[in-house]
Amino acid sequence: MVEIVFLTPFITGLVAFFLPKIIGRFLLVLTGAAHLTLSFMLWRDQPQAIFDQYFAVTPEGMLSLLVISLLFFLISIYTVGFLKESQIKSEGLFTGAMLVFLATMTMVTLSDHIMVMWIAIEATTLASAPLINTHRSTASLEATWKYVLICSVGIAMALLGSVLVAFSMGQANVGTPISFSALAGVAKTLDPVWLKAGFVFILVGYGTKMGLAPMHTWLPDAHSEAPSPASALLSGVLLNCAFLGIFKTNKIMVAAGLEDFSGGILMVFGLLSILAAATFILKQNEYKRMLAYSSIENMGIIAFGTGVGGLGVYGAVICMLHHSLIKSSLFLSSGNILLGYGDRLIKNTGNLVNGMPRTFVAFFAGFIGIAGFPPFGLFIGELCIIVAAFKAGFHLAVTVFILSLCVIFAGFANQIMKISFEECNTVIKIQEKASMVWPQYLLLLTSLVLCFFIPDSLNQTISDAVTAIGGGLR
Amino acid sequence: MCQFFSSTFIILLGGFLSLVFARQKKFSKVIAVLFLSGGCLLGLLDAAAKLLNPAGASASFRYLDLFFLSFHVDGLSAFFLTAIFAVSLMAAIYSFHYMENEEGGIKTGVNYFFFSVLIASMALVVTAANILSFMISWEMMSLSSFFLVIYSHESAENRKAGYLYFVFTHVGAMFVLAAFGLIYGHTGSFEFAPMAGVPEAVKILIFVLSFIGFGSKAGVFPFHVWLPHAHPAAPSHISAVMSGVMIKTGIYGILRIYAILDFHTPVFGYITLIAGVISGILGVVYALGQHDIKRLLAYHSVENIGIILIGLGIGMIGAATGNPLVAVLGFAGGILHVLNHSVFKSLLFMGAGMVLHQTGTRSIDALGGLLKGMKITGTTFIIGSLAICGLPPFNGFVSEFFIYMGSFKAIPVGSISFAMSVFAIISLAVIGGLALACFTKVVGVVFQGEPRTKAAENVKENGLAMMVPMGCLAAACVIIGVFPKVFIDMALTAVQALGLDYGRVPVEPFGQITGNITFAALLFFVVVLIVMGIRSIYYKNKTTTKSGTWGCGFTQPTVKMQYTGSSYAGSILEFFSAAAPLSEEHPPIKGRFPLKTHYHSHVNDIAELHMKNVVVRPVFYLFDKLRWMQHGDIHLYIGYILLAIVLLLFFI
Amino acid sequence: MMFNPVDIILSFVLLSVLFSFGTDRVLILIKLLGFQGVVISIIPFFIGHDMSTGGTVFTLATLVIRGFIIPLSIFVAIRKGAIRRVVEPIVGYHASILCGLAVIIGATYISGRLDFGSVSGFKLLEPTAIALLVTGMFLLMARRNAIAMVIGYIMMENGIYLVGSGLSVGTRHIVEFGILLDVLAGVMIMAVILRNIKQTFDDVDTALLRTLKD
Amino acid sequence: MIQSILLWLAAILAAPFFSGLILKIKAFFGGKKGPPILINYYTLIKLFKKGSVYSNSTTFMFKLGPVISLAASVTALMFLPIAGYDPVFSFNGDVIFVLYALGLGRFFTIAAAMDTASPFEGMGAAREAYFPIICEAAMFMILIFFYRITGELQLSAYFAGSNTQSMWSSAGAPLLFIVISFFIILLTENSRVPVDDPATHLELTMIHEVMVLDHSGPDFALIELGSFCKLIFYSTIISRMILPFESAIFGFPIVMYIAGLLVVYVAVGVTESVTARYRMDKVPQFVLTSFALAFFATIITLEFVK
Repeated sequence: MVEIVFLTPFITGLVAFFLPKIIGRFLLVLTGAAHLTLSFMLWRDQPQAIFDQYFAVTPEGMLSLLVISLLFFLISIYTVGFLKESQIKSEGLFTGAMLVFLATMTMVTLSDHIMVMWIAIEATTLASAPLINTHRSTASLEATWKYVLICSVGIAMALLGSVLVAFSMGQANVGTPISFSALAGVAKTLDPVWLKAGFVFILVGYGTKMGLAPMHTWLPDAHSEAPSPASALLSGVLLNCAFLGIFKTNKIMVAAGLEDFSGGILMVFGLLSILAAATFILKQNEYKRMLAYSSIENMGIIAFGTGVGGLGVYGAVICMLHHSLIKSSLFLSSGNILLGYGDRLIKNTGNLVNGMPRTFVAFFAGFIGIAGFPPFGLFIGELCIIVAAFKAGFHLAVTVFILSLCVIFAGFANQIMKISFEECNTVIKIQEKASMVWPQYLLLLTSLVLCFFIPDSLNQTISDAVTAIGGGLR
Repeated sequence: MCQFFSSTFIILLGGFLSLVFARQKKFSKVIAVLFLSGGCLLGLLDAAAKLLNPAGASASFRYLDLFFLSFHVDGLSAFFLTAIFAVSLMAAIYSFHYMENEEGGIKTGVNYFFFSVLIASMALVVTAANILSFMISWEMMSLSSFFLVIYSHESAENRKAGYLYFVFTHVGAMFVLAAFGLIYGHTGSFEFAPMAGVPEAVKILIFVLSFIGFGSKAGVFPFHVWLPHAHPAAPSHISAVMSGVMIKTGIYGILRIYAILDFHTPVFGYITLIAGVISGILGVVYALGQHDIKRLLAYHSVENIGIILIGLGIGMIGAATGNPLVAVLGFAGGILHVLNHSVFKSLLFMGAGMVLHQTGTRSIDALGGLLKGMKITGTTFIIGSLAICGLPPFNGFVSEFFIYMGSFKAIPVGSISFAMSVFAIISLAVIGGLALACFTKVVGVVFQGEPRTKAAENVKENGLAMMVPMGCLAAACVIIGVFPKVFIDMALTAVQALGLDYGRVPVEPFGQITGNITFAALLFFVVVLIVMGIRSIYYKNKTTTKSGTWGCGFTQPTVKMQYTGSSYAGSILEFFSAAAPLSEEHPPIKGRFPLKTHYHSHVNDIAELHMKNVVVRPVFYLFDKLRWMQHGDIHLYIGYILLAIVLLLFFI
Repeated sequence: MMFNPVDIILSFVLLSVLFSFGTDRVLILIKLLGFQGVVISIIPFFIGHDMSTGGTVFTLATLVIRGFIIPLSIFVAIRKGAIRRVVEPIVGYHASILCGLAVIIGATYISGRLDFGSVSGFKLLEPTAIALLVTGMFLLMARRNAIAMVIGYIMMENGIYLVGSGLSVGTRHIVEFGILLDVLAGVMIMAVILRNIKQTFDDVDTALLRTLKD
Repeated sequence: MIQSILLWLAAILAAPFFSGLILKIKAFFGGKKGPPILINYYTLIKLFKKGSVYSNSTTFMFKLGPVISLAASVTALMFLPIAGYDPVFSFNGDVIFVLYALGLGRFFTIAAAMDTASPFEGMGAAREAYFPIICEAAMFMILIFFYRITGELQLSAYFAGSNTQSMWSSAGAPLLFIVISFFIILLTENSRVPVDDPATHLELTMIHEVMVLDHSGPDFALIELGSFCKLIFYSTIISRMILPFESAIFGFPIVMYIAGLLVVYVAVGVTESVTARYRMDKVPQFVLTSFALAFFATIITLEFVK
């Protein structure tokens, strides 16, 4: 019964292509709700998949699935308001693509077979391409072009990597299916050289999709050109999906006793991404691009934490969770700002606090969260990662990590202060409807609650996911 | 512990309710003030009780199934709690009338909300007993105070202040986190437990890191840059709390780390003492050059933090060289000065707030003659000034006296500590003299003489809720100054919490010292009374007439002729021009009968100057060099992917 | 064995690789693409997989898609918006040919180093696969013409497919078919984008697509 | 105890006389007859008889100024051993208290001056606030020196009984520097030439005199008395330092003490007669020399006292 979770949105998506606006919007929210309930049921009683050699319910996948469906539901509510305000030519395409996108991402989280995982991730690229090109402007076209081409090339590398990993099974155990779980089982017998090679290709491939520097180049363009709900989905959950691929592969590496190799590489890419983010956040002049770079930063943090291991992995998972919640809320708020001021440039915005007070609350709170302040959960994640890095003795790495975080914060805060408080005499073009601020509030509230209280069942899932690659408090 | 938590809960609840009822402005304000002051009072009683008969208390909560949030109250925490709750109580009462002519109920509600969060988080910071609870409350404190700093964000100046503060506090927190990370790395536990098997080099590194981190909160010299911007920006009751107690949490952090490290090396002492001396002298020098009364007070916080650090440094040296008396004198003096400074500094900020509230200006040279209109404000402000100058019989003198005693006792210890204590004593003397100059300037120019502008003319003071706290604090200055015994005992209780393994500190010598102080103070009062008596005898049935000031033969004196604050401080600043470059700007006088000209002077803070050149510019340069990476050419983007793979394949 | 058909056709593929380096015509590139597609998809017939009916069907489907549908879709895209059919090179043609030779030699060398040889009995299989991969990469990085880049991407895919089938990774046909469908869809979407680009800029020179940067 | 109190009173009462002596000396150098030796008493009595005129700008601070400054200096005298006899009161650390009490007096004098809104008095106040900063540094340097030698922190430990003699025996050479630097401090703190010229007639150049321009009648008398006491406080210390001799003969210490005082006051008078006032911006260097001397002395004591 697992497959139904991604089949539902797939079918509704195909239908939505041909539906008139109003029904399409309705269908969007409806599917979001249905998907949410379905994934909760899936989480409650973890059933066998029908095609169980391809699909399985894994803790880390479950975690991202929950995030995906919660985010999608709230975003779909926002989207209704958003579509009313903004005039999009082919709305049917937009809604349909959103739903298919959801379907593909769900498939990623549920797929256990290494090749199926690849198929799903490539599918997410294809499904999200139309979303980025919604505005039909030259810029959005260019963004789409870069997104599709770079990601496809990158993911092709991941395919090669998967092939190599499969090859590393050698003649020894031909019988075993090439599913992550099975591979992790026989990891010790795998040929380390081919495994390493496969990991490298997979890391670079899915890293491209995840936005690790230096393969991140498509990300700021795509995220800033896409309409805000789409950007929220892209950086909120799509990146997690890509990370999931790396995470599962890393699981195999750990099982094969190669965690030093994989961890080192992950940390290097993490640091590179954080540095890249710092470089471009410092003097950024478009707020959506800034948010995109901040996503790169957080992906870097997550990769770093995963590489550090131990408590760091816990931190990474926590970061992944909260980054999705907070960053998507930030993108939604930025959508309001874009509609309100009609301009992407920071210097043409300002005085948000009086202009759009309710958006301001969401936006600034989101910034606080993304900057790693309590009471938002990212704080705990970063703390765990830093502390774990010190414990593992990566002093130089963690120094770079901390310093670049400081630089990023300085740049980020500067821009946010400008947007929020600088004098500005633009007349706000929209009035803030409840449907366009409450989703953000709910997202932030979730993050706030999860910072102080995580229900035991969820906690169980998290710790399962973490211990799978040797994480946890040790 | 229960009482403590309930008090913090009441405070938070008050803030929350005032936000909920923000629409009914009056109501929300009443609720907020009631809850805040009530909670503070409760907490104050609890903390004081814990101090007077020492009893540790601790609580611990499971957190995310993986960690604990644990809190513990020992002597040190209790002492800081006393200061925090006392000042916050006063500030809360004060705010009732201070916030009255604020437009917009929402803003008031927001202000009270963050105010309550600030108080609560400060209280939690000083009771936190493991890394997680400490960092969470620490960051909450920074965050709430940031929002209070940008409370009036309409002026670009305040926005700059808020930004500076935000960045500094976050970077500082990162340093603290790094120190904690090192601790966790070596102990493997989140709890604040004495660290046995940690190598000493690491301990020194931890101390330095945390000293930078906490120093940036406390306003130690090179890291104080945010302070003179942020404190004037906030509303006065907030400035009182921030300058009075919030920056002290930095001191608390340093002490706590010192206690955790449990490693007595003179190096800590030298670091602390030198940092203290530098911040002390430069702080007061910069203060002397300010034209904005709240900025001036803010710089005096830097100075007093310096004095506190001098005391602690002496104490650390004593502890390291095995001189219990020196150690305890130094620590007790420093810790007591924490309380004293929080008392008189909040008093002074409240006075400045009253002046701002009634005249609408913070510029010293625009004021004058306020003492006639504002009897209570003026008198309490003068008492505060005397106290901050460390003059007897006020509280500032007591702590400085202890620090002096400690430093003198440290003279025979050894050659380096001799140099250190000479350093400490002379700088204390110089600081005292400069502070006296600075506050005679403030009192003389703001409260005495004749009003210099329209704003200062026939000003009255009103708002009972604003005057009562000032009265209480002024009374506290005198009481601590004359009867310091009980407060010294409190400080000693705090010192014992540092775990200097001296067991129970011998109280007798300190009892003697406090006795002497009390005696001297009373003696002085007696003499003053006698002299007054004589004077009144001689003035009995004499004619005293009023007339204009003697203009030394000049017949049309105007208020413009009065000595301004700038000229008052000018010659002293000249003496320190190396450390405080003075930039002046005045057009040359032209023609035989020059009509109008102006003069503007500004004292440059060398730390601020160098922060720009040494830190900000290089960072920008470095990252600008990297910006070509995102050039927009897809071919090279794909090249990056290939490059990454090829490079990685080498490592297989 | 003396007469080894696989190695012979693979040598043709290598030749086509060399061609694709040298040519300045999009059309020729497309034809080469089709040829390579056909060749690599018939390889499985020769490698001793179990040629069940399902396998046969699948292989034929692959042949159709790789050999005809994909090239045609691009061809159609060109037709639709009569695109100038010259690949604007960043690296000149002669240099490109030299690169091609270097690539082939390098590929042979590398595949000699990593001994896939044990898996499949064909000497040229792995060199060709690697050569295709690198050629794809080369076209992606060294041709300003968007179509040439897409073709490069497809060549890369072909290479990977060849590696996969060469290493005889025991995946189910259904999975491989899924992969194939993904590639197809990707190419379709790229074709659509190409058309959009053509319509907006009425050119497919990627030099026009460099506005988004920091 | 009783005799200490008597001595204390005596010192206060004798203070005006000695100050008068200075005037005499200056007159002598000027080849004039000069005012009567008891001139200060006459002035005080006259002032006490008069009423006062207060400026409209002034507040209670103006009236408080004289009181506190006088109270400060007489309190200071209470802790000072006069003629080597025990002081009235004494406790460990009283030196610090005394110095800070004098500081308190200064605060109120300045405040009283600022109260009048007169530009000249403000000018004087600024200088009064400036120079003593360096003086205090020098004072504490001297204190460190004394502490090095005696290991005590009270005036009685330095100047009572045979303590001063033992200081000479343990660290004679450095003590010479100390005496000189202390004399400089005396000149500065009591605003004598070459720092300040009490006899000048141009308010612009005054320090102490200009600050009390507006005081009149008994208030002014209190101020005068206060400054006399302050002067005798410092001179007592120096006189004890230069003539620390002890003997069983009755009254010998008193004689020694008076002799010392005479020397100091004559020295002051002579300095005032033979030197001119420094330019205001030269004064800090002058005061710094005293600090330098004290510092130097302390450093060499490191060698003397091990």
